[in-house]
Amino acid sequence: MQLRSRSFELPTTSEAQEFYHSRGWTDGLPVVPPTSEAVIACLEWALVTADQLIGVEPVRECAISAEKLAINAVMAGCLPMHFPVVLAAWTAMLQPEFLLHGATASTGGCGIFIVLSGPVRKELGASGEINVLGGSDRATSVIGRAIRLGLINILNVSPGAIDRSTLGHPGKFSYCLAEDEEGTGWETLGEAQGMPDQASAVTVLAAGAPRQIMNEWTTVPEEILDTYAAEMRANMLNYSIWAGNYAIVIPKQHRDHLEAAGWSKADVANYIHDKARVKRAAWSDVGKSAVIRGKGEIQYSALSSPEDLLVIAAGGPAGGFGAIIPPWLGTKSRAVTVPIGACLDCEPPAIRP
Amino acid sequence: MQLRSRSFELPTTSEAQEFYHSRGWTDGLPVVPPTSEAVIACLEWALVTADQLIGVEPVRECAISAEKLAINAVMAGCLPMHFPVVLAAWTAMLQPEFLLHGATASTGGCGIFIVLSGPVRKELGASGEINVLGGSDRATSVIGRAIRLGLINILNVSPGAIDRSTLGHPGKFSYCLAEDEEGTGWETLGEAQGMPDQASAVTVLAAGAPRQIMNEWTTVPEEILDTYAAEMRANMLNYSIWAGNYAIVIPKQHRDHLEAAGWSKADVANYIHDKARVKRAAWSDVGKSAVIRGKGEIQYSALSSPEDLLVIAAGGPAGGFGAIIPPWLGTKSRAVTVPIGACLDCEPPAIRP
Amino acid sequence: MPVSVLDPTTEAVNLAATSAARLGSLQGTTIGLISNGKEGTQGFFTHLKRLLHDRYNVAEVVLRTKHNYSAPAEAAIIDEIQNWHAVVTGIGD
Amino acid sequence: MPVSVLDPTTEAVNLAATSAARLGSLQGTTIGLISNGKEGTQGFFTHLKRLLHDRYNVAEVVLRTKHNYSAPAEAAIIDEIQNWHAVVTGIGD
Repeated sequence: MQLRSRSFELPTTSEAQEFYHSRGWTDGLPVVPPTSEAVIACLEWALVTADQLIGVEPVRECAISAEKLAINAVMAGCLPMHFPVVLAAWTAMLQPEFLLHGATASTGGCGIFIVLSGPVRKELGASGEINVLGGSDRATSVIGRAIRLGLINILNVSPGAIDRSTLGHPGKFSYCLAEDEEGTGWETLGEAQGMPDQASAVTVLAAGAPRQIMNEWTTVPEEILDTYAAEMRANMLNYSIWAGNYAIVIPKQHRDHLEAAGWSKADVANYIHDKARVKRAAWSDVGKSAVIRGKGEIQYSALSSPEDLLVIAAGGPAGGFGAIIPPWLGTKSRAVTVPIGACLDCEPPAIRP
Repeated sequence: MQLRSRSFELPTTSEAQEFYHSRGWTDGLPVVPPTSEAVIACLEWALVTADQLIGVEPVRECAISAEKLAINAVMAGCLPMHFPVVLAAWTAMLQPEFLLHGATASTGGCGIFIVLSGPVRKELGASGEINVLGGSDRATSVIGRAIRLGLINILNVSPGAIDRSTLGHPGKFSYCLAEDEEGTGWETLGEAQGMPDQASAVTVLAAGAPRQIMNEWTTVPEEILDTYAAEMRANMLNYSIWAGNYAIVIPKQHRDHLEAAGWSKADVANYIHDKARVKRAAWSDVGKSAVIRGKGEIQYSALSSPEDLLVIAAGGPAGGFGAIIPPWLGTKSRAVTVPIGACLDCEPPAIRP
Repeated sequence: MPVSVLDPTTEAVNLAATSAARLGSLQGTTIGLISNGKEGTQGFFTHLKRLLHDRYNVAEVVLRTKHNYSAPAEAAIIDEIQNWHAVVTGIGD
Repeated sequence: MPVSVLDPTTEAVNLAATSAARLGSLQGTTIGLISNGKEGTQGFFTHLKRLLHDRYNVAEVVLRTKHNYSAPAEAAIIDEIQNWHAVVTGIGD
């Protein structure tokens, strides 16, 4: 396979390491030097050619090739088996409704939250359990980081360049999780988002940092979910009132109570949709009286519809915790789900003799 | 300098990379292979011997040497100049009031939030501005990660081993920032925590993920701070009601209004101390009626005293955002600040001819 | 051992574009203003519109507002640009 | 090129400690229960205390509660252990 990228000769791997840092081509952490061999291995595993166009970032009219994504994936620590997920995540991010330029340039400072659904999780050894939002396994760690390095290098989303985040949050280093599908009777997030049953899929959401909640004092579904809804209301009042795709991560201790009571993901979403509402007048409690402007009775909902809530089953077995993952900017950037490796009109390559 | 750690011979650096991953000695991301040469360079830069005892983790009675910290720092991507900060951060984390075992084992799933104050920030090229919580520069990125790798390898704080986080958060990858001291007239966090004026210092806090707030509609200090206080109340009600060391990160847009009005860090802390209070009765709004138990009139404060608030000046120049960084567990784990390189009874090494 | 490594950045140059010819004068021209839609642009563009009329004798000032301040302008606005002699855009907060 | 790299983990073994001799019987003994202080331990240890008295004829059951469930037991509790024939501790939630 022929690659088109410029190459550089460095005397040692540690000098290669410093070369990338000195050019501003990293997130500050060590990278794996991207050799042709490693990059080609990624491309071959994913059955794509180097020049395959994965998409175009529309604002800056930047065409994004499989080759550049593979170089950044190798740098992030990806093995070839991780690369199809990186490709799928970028395919999703390049859908217009994701609004990639806005999400990555904004002072709002979001990260790209990535959820893996279906068999690919097991194939990659991704864990949906303990420490699922803080680095639970190699696969989710490197996939999340591959997205960040690709943004930095391909789209110049470095702090002070395109990235103008006032604060940002640590999910920018890596913000990828797998659902704990073995620990739940619920449908997968991919299925809930319209993918075929049992297909592997990846969902991307431009998102803030997780806001953790705790309720260890009830087994009643409504009461458990009231804590999640309260946290969404807090985000609406203190951060941004606009409706959008929220994600909620429900670990096993809470989930067991919900499932035992017969609640589905859709039931959860319906309940939250009803409860995550605030009136504009409540801005007076949070320092924002200046913008009520006589319209205090207007009610706002965190979700335009129940389907806008991404309900995620993940987390360790013990602890009455959960998390809200807020959207970057209301409905202007949408969660996007795409299947992984579901190539319906292509054939596998001929096996070489 | 003589090192005591076991060494391993690997055929190539990429096989060394896989060796560390296969043993579970990483956070999933690539590491720099820790050679004796690189480790000794860190130790020499920090003027410590390999066997210097940095502290003992009391619950598991684990003695922690400079050598093991240096090995993990190299793996995280640290250069020798970063290592004194890593040593200082560990010194702080090993003070009994930090409660390291609890903080790293808990299902609560906190990260180690690290703040650099004083001249060391500039010496290391650390930035306190754009994307300050999401990876703004190499120094803060690798220092934050060195802490996590040290926990994983020295104290076995891996997910499913000692780390039992239900969810964790991405700050576990790296959660270190420098203050924007050049962009403020305020005292540094180190000074506020009792360090000598203009000394370099590091502060550690066992903390949850940042909770971002926004208020772009006022220039009145009280109104700006009301939004921060509201977010602290939300954390108290939805997550944990116990008082502890909260940190708040105030970027320049908000800070300029506060400073122009003559507010100091102490004024900010006093105001927040008054406002970040909730009554137990408010649990009825967030799914926790079951634990009010007739004591609804009891009032709780987020801060035992104004001094418990860590006020941090950092963030990009534009955007009416700010962040609350909540404590892991009330007053059971305290923020600790130590000076860096303030060696009062030692002399610099003789210059070799 | 020497290692050969690859450039992770975008090397392709964007399609060539040339700047339009500069206007000799604003007198009698039609000028478009494209707001990104943020609230702070209202006062700014209102003032700019007045200046263009009063000080530079611009014939017409057309104000258009993007629907989404983080996305490119809608096609209808882009199409309209050909009717203008010059356009002012940028970010506003 | 071969590379020689170092072990990042704790290699030192902790101080040797041996288990105490097992009790032949609980009859007439004093047993300490150390709660980590979490609410859920109250009912559990109350029930355990009753079992130890009723079923095993334990002479005395001493219940102590740690001040901080994430820290080692206070020195005063550790000192008291030598007065007991056996101690039950662990995590409770």
